[in-house]
Amino acid sequence: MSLLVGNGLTHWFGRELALEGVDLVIDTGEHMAVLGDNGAGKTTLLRILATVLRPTSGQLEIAGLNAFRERRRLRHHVGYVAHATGLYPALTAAENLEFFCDLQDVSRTRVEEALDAVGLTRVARRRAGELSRGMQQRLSIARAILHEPRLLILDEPDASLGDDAAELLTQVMKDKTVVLATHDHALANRLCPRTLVLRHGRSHGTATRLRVVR
Amino acid sequence: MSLLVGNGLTHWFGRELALEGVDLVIDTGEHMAVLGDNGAGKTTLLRILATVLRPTSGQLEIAGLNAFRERRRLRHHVGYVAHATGLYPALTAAENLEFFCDLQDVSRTRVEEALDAVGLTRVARRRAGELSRGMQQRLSIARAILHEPRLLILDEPDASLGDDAAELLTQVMKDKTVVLATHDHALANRLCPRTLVLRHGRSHGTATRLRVVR
Amino acid sequence: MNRYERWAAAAAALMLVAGAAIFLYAPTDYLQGPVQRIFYLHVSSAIAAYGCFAVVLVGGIIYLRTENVVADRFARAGALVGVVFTTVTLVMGMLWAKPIWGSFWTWDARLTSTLVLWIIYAGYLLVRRLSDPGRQAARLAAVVGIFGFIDVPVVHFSVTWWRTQHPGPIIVNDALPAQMLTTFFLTMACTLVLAAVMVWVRYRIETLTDERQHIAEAVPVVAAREPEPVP
Amino acid sequence: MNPFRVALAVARKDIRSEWRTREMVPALAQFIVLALLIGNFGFQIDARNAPAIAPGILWLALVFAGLVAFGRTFAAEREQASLEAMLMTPASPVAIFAGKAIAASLLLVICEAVLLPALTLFFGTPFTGDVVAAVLLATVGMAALGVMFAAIVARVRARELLLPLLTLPLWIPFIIAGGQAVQSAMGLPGNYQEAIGLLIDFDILFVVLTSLAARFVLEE
Amino acid sequence: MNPFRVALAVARKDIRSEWRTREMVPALAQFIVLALLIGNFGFQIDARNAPAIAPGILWLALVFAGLVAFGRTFAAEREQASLEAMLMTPASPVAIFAGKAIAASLLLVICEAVLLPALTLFFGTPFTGDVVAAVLLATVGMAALGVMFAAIVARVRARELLLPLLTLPLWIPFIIAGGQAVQSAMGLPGNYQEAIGLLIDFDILFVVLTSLAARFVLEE
Ligand code: HEM
Ligand SMILES: Nc1ncnc2c1ncn2[C@@H]1O[C@H](COP(=O)(O)OP(=O)(O)OP(=O)(O)O)[C@@H](O)[C@H]1O
Ligand SMILES: Nc1ncnc2c1ncn2[C@@H]1O[C@H](COP(=O)(O)OP(=O)(O)OP(=O)(O)O)[C@@H](O)[C@H]1O
Ligand SMILES: [Mg+2]
Ligand SMILES: [Mg+2]
Repeated sequence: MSLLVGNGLTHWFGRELALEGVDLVIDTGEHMAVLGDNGAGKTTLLRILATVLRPTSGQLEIAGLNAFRERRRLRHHVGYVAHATGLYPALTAAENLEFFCDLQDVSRTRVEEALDAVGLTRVARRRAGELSRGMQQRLSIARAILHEPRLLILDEPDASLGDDAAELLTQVMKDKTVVLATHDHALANRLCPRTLVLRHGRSHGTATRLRVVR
Repeated sequence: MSLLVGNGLTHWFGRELALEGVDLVIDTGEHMAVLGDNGAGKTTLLRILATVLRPTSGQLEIAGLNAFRERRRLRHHVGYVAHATGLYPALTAAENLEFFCDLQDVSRTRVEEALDAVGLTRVARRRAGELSRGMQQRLSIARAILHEPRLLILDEPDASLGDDAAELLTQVMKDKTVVLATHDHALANRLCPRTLVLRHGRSHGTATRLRVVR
Repeated sequence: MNRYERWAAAAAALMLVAGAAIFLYAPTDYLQGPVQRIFYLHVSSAIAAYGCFAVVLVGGIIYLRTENVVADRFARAGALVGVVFTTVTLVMGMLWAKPIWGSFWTWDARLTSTLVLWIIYAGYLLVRRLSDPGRQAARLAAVVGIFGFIDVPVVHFSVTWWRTQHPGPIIVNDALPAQMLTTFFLTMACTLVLAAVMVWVRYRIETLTDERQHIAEAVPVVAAREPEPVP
Repeated sequence: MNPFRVALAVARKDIRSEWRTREMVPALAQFIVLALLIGNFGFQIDARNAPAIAPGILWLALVFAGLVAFGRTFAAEREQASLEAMLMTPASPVAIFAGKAIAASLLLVICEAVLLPALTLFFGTPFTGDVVAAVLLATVGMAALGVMFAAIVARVRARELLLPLLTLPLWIPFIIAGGQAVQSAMGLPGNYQEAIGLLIDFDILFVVLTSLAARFVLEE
Repeated sequence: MNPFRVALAVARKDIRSEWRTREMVPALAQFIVLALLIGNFGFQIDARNAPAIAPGILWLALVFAGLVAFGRTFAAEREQASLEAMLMTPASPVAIFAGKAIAASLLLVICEAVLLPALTLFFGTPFTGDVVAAVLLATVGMAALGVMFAAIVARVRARELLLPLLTLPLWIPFIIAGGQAVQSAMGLPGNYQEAIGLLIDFDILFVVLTSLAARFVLEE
């Protein structure tokens, strides 16, 4: 069964065409990597899939819901790791997660589990603003999985992550449907059976096969 | 001849010991990679070497000058790529570089060369704020090499860079003394004959050999 | 008792002596009555505050030239103690103003400039609190402290430069009876000792805080020279 | 999904951040004192005209302190890109909004707790329950509006500039009605009851309107 | 290393950024008009007392506009982390400083170009060369101080709040002397020459002092 169906996703930034008619279908439990050069449109696509950005045109359905009209209902099911971490620097790592537990309406016991999953248990009581770049990235991943979303959108989650990036991500992605953008081909191959290659905003590679599948 | 000699570099962030007595000697023309887990102290060390941050204690000599007292004179010789790109979003890529040409007192003809070196010629007239994360990283690298510094400090320069990261960096690092922090061991091995491993702020690996050398 | 506590006790005892002189020795003013006794502490603490801010100024200049943390710690201590004494002057003045002028406050040059003085150095303390401890905080604060000192002469000369409701200089004009003058100089000496002791104790506290935060005196660029606690 | 829990969590987070960094409260308090000072320089005040001028200064100080406090509340979220993260959760925008408004108005109330006694001290104007009631009533509506516009301008560049521009026109009713109420509470002629009634009406109007608008402001 | 070239480059960059985004100018101008409006509401103004109150409003508006304009100038650099990049170059801090001061005071001058005619329009006060000269002279010193403290608070948390706190006390001389000059230029009794002389003295004093301090403020 397909969890996510995107259709002709196109986005213009002013006169700049960032994404041009991308179609994609992602099945439940599938892991898909998005590859492409700098400026190919990966972030733009992922922001659309995470319902943070509305495309200029195109349709998107997630879990059978219209992703633009029923955004609020979808948000229980979507986790998103963006380029910017979006943490509160004055709060400790644990307090950051506790706050998002409240907003997500999940039990605070999830905090410890999430911290453990990303290997930050040791610095749980340190302020987020004082963590190193890689630690902040981990915390941002922890926040995205707090509510155990069915769909996980990861935009370069490996950025600044240490040697254990692959194991950490494998663990995090287990049992979830994942769209992952990265520049690390080895990592993409290891984590994702399927790959979408973007070039100048158009989909290539598996994506061409996708058109037929749809 | 050694270009950079650091001695007992130690930095405390409040009560957090980020760097503890790191000694290092880097010869002219040498390329050294700094590796380590998240929070190992790589960024802290590199900021000190770039004379952006003054350590709590320790000495640092670059090109025979005291790096703390004669910072201004040194800055002709040091280029630094930080975690944050520090670009002006409202200016175009070319304008950003032109501005730094003026501050560095180098000819504006360097702009085109630098843009070309990082593969941004095509987007030279686009605003920096509208570039993708990888493009901004490239622009930040271009700025660091504008004045052809003898010493180049690169903090995860490969972050978000596309497939051509290795070639690009090889090109950029040619004929320069380089300290490069990264999480990509393969890249480090390919670019740098020597490696310094940090663990909890202390140097391991080659660094231990360094103590003897000094 | 360690030596800090001994000094503090001695300073407190001196203040009691001054208090005794103020209430027992000094004559009652025949126009204003007993409320005039506020005068002694009011003026002494203003002068003590000037002294503290001079420490901030000198400490700041030395710090900018040598990066010597000792100077910076004295500056910090001076700012805090100076704000305390400025507060005393303000409060005493307001308590005095109510019966004499009929209101706690008027906006004349002396009062306003004193309030501004308080604000400037409170701002100095805020800069310290709101920046990460270390060299940068010390440098920024030193600049604030140096610029802030401009207000000290303004406060002092405000009564001669502008027409104020606040009385003008009476001590230098020899307008006081001898007993009052003696009491005043005694109070001033005791207050200055108290201020010096407070700066010194505070300096110790700042040193301990710095040690906890690993702001070492390890690498002074030039050999340390300590500023006087009170010039 | 309990909106009260969300609002509380948001307010608690803001207050905790403030408590940790102690950025706003001490500075805001002193900022108020400073506003008093400039007010004084601009307009020669004496015991005679104090009740006429003091309310003006009160409102000027409150308006500028409020602009800073409300501006900061969303600007901080925006700088950290945490606004996007917060909106990615299923929490209701109205609840998020209410939480931020509660935290910001708490700050403003603290300002008032400094400002009102300071006015009494410096200008000799009375400090009565009537004055306090008028100021607090005005705070409610001003907070609702201020936080809404702060949310709008946080998405825009140059928020420091746009915020006063958008907020002040809609604060004017509160400034006028509040000013009247305070003036009459301070002994000038004027109908206190009527002004307070107006304030309450405006409060209800703008709290309802901003709650309705919250959903549209805090999206995408 | 030519410091003039650096100062010019910095000023040009700031002005160009402003021109591109048009963040500050229109908003600042309208902000000024709004300040006039509030001033109007706070204090019943008529033809009789206009020359006494108009200068107060002029300075209040200028002070707040200045705080915003100067605050923004380094805050933007800080947010973008470009301050660090700029300080990594061998360019002299004094030159960087001067460049930022030039760009920021240009903004303030634009404000004044709106504010002065507006005052004439609303309050009927005269709009003469004397008034303009006084205001411009005050701008110089205020810009030097404002940019210096903006650089200081950019390194500190809660900069929006600390900036007025630090800057206003040292702006007071300009407010007083400028206020006197404007009042006497508008026909109230007062010695215009003397006030202008004071302004020039203060300008020289603070421009020299801030140039000396620039090196310490823009480091690390
Ligand atoms: C809040 C109100 C007041 C403030 C802030 C204030 C401030 C000061 C300051 C700072 C000084 C020290 C000046 C110097 O030596 O440089 C001073 C001195 C003095 N004050 Fe006040 N004052 C206040 C109210 C009063 C009142 C109500 C009186 C009595 C009518 C008064 C009488 C004096 C006298 C006699 C001196 C000594 C003048 C001299 O000989 O130097 N003050 N005041
Ligand atoms: N401003 C700060 N305040 C307090 N602690 C800090 C600060 N910056 C860094 N640290 C701490 O210093 C240590 C070293 O951090 P640093 O950024 O140097 O690590 P890093 O090796 O660069 O890590 P990463 O690979 O994640 O970038 C970490 O424990 C971090 O939490
Ligand atoms: N806010 C914006 N305004 C204008 N153009 C934009 C904006 N954001 C992105 N773009 C443009 O859209 C294109 C796609 O950008 P996007 O960020 O999606 O690339 P990306 O594949 O994520 O690149 P990277 O690997 O560098 O992160 C780029 O050409 C970029 O310049
Ligand atoms: Mg991207
Ligand atoms: Mg790092």
